[in-house]
Amino acid sequence: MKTYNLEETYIHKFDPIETPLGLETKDLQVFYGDNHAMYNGSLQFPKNAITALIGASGSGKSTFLRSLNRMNDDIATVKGKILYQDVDINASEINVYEMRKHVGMVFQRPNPFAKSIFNNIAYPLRKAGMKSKSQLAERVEKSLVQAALWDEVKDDLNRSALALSGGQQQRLCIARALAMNPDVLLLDEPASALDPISTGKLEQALYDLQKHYTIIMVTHSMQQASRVSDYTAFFHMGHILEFDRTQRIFTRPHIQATEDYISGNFG
Amino acid sequence: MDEIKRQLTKASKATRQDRYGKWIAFICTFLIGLLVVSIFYLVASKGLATFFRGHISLWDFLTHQDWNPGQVSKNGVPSVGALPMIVGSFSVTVLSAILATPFAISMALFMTEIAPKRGQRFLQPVIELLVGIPSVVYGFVGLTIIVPVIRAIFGGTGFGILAGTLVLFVMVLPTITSMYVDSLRAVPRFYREAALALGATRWQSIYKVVLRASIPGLLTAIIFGMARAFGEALAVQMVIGNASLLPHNLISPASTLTSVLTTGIGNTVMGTLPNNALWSLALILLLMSLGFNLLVRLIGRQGRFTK
Amino acid sequence: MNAKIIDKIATAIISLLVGVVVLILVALIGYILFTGLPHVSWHFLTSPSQAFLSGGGIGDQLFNSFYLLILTLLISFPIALGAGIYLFEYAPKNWVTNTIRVAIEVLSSLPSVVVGLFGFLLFVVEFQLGFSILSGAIALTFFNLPLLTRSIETSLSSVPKLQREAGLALGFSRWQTVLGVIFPEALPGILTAIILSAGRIFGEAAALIYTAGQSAPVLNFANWNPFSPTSPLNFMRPAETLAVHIWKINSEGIMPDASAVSAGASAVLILAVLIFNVSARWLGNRIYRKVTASK
Amino acid sequence: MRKISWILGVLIVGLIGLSGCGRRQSQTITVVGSTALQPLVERAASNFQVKNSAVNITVQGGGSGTGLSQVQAGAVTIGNSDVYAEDQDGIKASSLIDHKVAVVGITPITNKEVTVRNLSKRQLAQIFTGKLTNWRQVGGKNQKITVINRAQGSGIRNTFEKIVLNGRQPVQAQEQDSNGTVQKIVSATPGAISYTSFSYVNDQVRAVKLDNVSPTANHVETNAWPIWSYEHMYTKGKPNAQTQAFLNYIRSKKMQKELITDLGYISIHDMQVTRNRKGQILTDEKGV
Repeated sequence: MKTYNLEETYIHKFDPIETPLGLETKDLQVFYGDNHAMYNGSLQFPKNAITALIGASGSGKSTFLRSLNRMNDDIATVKGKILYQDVDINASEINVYEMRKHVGMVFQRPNPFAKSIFNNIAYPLRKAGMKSKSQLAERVEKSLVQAALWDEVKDDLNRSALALSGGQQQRLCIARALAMNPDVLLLDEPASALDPISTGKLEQALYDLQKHYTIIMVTHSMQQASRVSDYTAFFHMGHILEFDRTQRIFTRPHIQATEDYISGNFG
Repeated sequence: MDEIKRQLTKASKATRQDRYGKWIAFICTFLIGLLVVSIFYLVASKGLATFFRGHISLWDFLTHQDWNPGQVSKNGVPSVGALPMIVGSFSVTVLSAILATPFAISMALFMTEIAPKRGQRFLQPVIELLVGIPSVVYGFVGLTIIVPVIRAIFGGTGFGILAGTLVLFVMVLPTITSMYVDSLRAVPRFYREAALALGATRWQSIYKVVLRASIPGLLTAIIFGMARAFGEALAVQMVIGNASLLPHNLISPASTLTSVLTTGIGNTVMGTLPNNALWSLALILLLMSLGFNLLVRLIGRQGRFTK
Repeated sequence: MNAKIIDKIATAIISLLVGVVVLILVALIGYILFTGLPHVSWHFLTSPSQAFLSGGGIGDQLFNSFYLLILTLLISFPIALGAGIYLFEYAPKNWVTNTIRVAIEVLSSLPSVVVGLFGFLLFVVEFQLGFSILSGAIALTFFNLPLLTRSIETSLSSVPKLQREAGLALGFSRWQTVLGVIFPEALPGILTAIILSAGRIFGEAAALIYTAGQSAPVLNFANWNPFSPTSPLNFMRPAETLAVHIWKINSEGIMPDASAVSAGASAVLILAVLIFNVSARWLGNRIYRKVTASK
Repeated sequence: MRKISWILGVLIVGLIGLSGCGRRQSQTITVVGSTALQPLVERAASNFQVKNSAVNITVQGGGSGTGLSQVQAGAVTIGNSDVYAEDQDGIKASSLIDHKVAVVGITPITNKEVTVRNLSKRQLAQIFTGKLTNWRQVGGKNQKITVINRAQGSGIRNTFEKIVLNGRQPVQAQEQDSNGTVQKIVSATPGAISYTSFSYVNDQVRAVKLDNVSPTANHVETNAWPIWSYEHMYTKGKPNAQTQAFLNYIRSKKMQKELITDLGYISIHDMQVTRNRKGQILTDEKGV
């Protein structure tokens, strides 16, 4: 593998007045025991836009993403600030359970609960205090529509979610996350286990969603990043080397490493 | 900002629930811990009294062969030699575990890998039934079937370690099998799929991937199986002969720590030497079990390194 | 050698070993049922036992077995579940936790007579619970906890980690995630653990001799006041279970038909275990289907 | 889920408390000890309770040692024992009162294939001390003798060793606790010899004559058959009225006749001799 100067970076900065931010990290560092997995994570995620995190396996992008709603709390030490509406949600006094309702997450492999399709969405809502049946039904429908799954499942909502195809399961997981009304949605390679048709549907759903949500997604596929996202960050060996508009990254990157990666000359 | 900050920092139902939940779960574990400590304390305090108040030397206890704590022998102290029982317990436990393990592995593989549907439907209830048969019945069946068969084949009385091993084999099999089945199920599906996708045969996928991934589970299963064998009394007592003699072969009458303990405990008075000597046997049993446990864990750790 | 041939040989060996086990089991269970069932009749199942006359039944013992089983599970399952959850979800990964695990495993090797004596000294004598079903249930709980706790922990951890993350990412507390998401999926494994421990409760004798006792006052099945000494529901009464009865008949029984009663009781015990297992599994599957909505 | 377990918890605790109160109101007699004596006392207790419904009698086994130590500790009302309290280590016999309730006869039994029908007391002792090891030596066929002894400290072994072995050390052999198990093992093992109470002799095993005296109740009553012992029920100090009534009931002529003979015991009223702890026979004194 070619060695790159990890000090040489280009991170685009926004003016928060001009471009409202959905989430911002300042100097985020992640340690697994003695292993320093993420170094200088400072990024701004514009509101109601999709940001893609790209990079090779082990570049730290998933670690970074999972730190954003503190899913790494049990296994890693995360230092630095994560600002959500000017509140540092990485602070120890934060109620992580409440915070995760604002910053939702969807994982690489679809992980629906072993419950019916309806209950996959309604169960967390009930637990969050929503009791009215009509309200529940309304919210289930709305989020399934948003995730572009409604038409496929509306006739058998009482079927087990495990009977759905992989792509449907993944969209169900997105619908489940959306039902909690988050502001920020984190997606960890949501399409990696899916076939092209399902991927297409998923991307369409994401495209519609970005009007209302700040979406941050990790992806392996550069085509996907370029198709779907507005902004792209390039990760390499635990460092964020470049962050800019997707269009710019995929046409005239500032950094040699980014150039090599997107042109496939990497390693 | 203040509103959202308040919302994100105040305790919610979830945090309270988590705190209560953690406490409830902790109290349950603490209860078990308390139980373990108090049972160990009881056994240790009574078991050690043999040496501290009864003035029996620990060395004699571990190496002498005469078990007669109720009577004073020639040299002025009661003979409390537990060696025959230690050897007996050790032999039946290890032998039955060794014998049962390949069968248990086969059963578990059959139920999870080879014929999950049929195996599950048929073998599962059978295993569960076996657990429910009382020890006495096992002992009785052993006495009427296994002992005469051994006597016919090998001569002697038929009572002995071999008969004890065979009975224990059937008794520990369900424990090892069912616990191992659980850990085989815990091996993620895609491990197997990955191996099969690489062109491995079913056996290669089982041997190279599934078995290796489930080694810690297998060891736990064996530990619990041996624990069952250690603690079993009524069945073993009927077929092993229950004679505190050092066994010279597998078919001469022998005894185990548990069988001597169970036979004698009702006939002795608490606080006296004969009674304490029996508790010493229980203490030895616990220490042996602990030793086995640590040994098996050590083997497990080494196995993981060589993988 | 060719990998395919090895595959065939290995499968054959496994099937052979399974065959041997099945043969042993079928022979064993067949033997017990064959020698026992001829003695089983409606009279045998419903009438009280006799100490030294022939014609005694096992009605009270059968009821006691089930009652003790239910009471024991009511006490031990919540504790084992809590401890299993603690070890699975909350316990820090350090030497203390490992020590607890080892201690639990070592505890399970205690001879049941020691557990029985412990229960006797502590509950029957010290806490003055007397020889009672309750004392017996507590002793059996001790006896049961190690295996049940470990099996519950194993079942919980066999649920894919992703499920846990799914719950947490939705803002569930860890407790909620374990109980609401992981527990329902681990249900089949936990059910197996319960059924296995139920089997041991049914079959246990030595731990009960000193706690629940080995004599059964005749029960009056018309009396459902739990405080009356002859009421079946009273759990402060001494109670002899089926396994204890079998043990007693075999060791000191002097009724003329002792061997017939013993054989019959063993057969009934096996059938009772079978009935319990089948119904527990049926119920468990229904619950499982209900919560998972799978058909 | 949690609610259910709370409710259950409260329910259980409540019931324990309530039934605990309920229990203390009636008079309870707890009898623990010898498993050999248990069926007799159990049966007597249930008969007794029919007439005295205010008394609640619990009868349990656990062994003579347990019975004696628990009655001494005051944990139970009566301790059943096959042995004299004086002969049991760790028991202060002076604090206990002995109530002899029955006599039990003990006989050597052999496997049915053994052809020897009669043994002298000396031969029996030599077999159990390991001096004689083949049935040929006592007139039987050429077959090894398999000795099955009884559990150390048990009442039956104490009696047997005192009367037959005269304090000599028995050979190390298989040991079994219960009469039933001994009976099964002897019937299943060729060349086996052991000893049980009379009531466990059935058609699966053969009782052996001793010096040409057959093991019958009549021979025990005159001490012609010397291997027998008393069954004791011990109380700590003087028993209270209810307990005394129960003990009297067991020792009453009617009860002894009805139950003791059924169970294979010998009534204390039928004994023509008495024997003290040291084994001396006192013929002049009747009763206990």
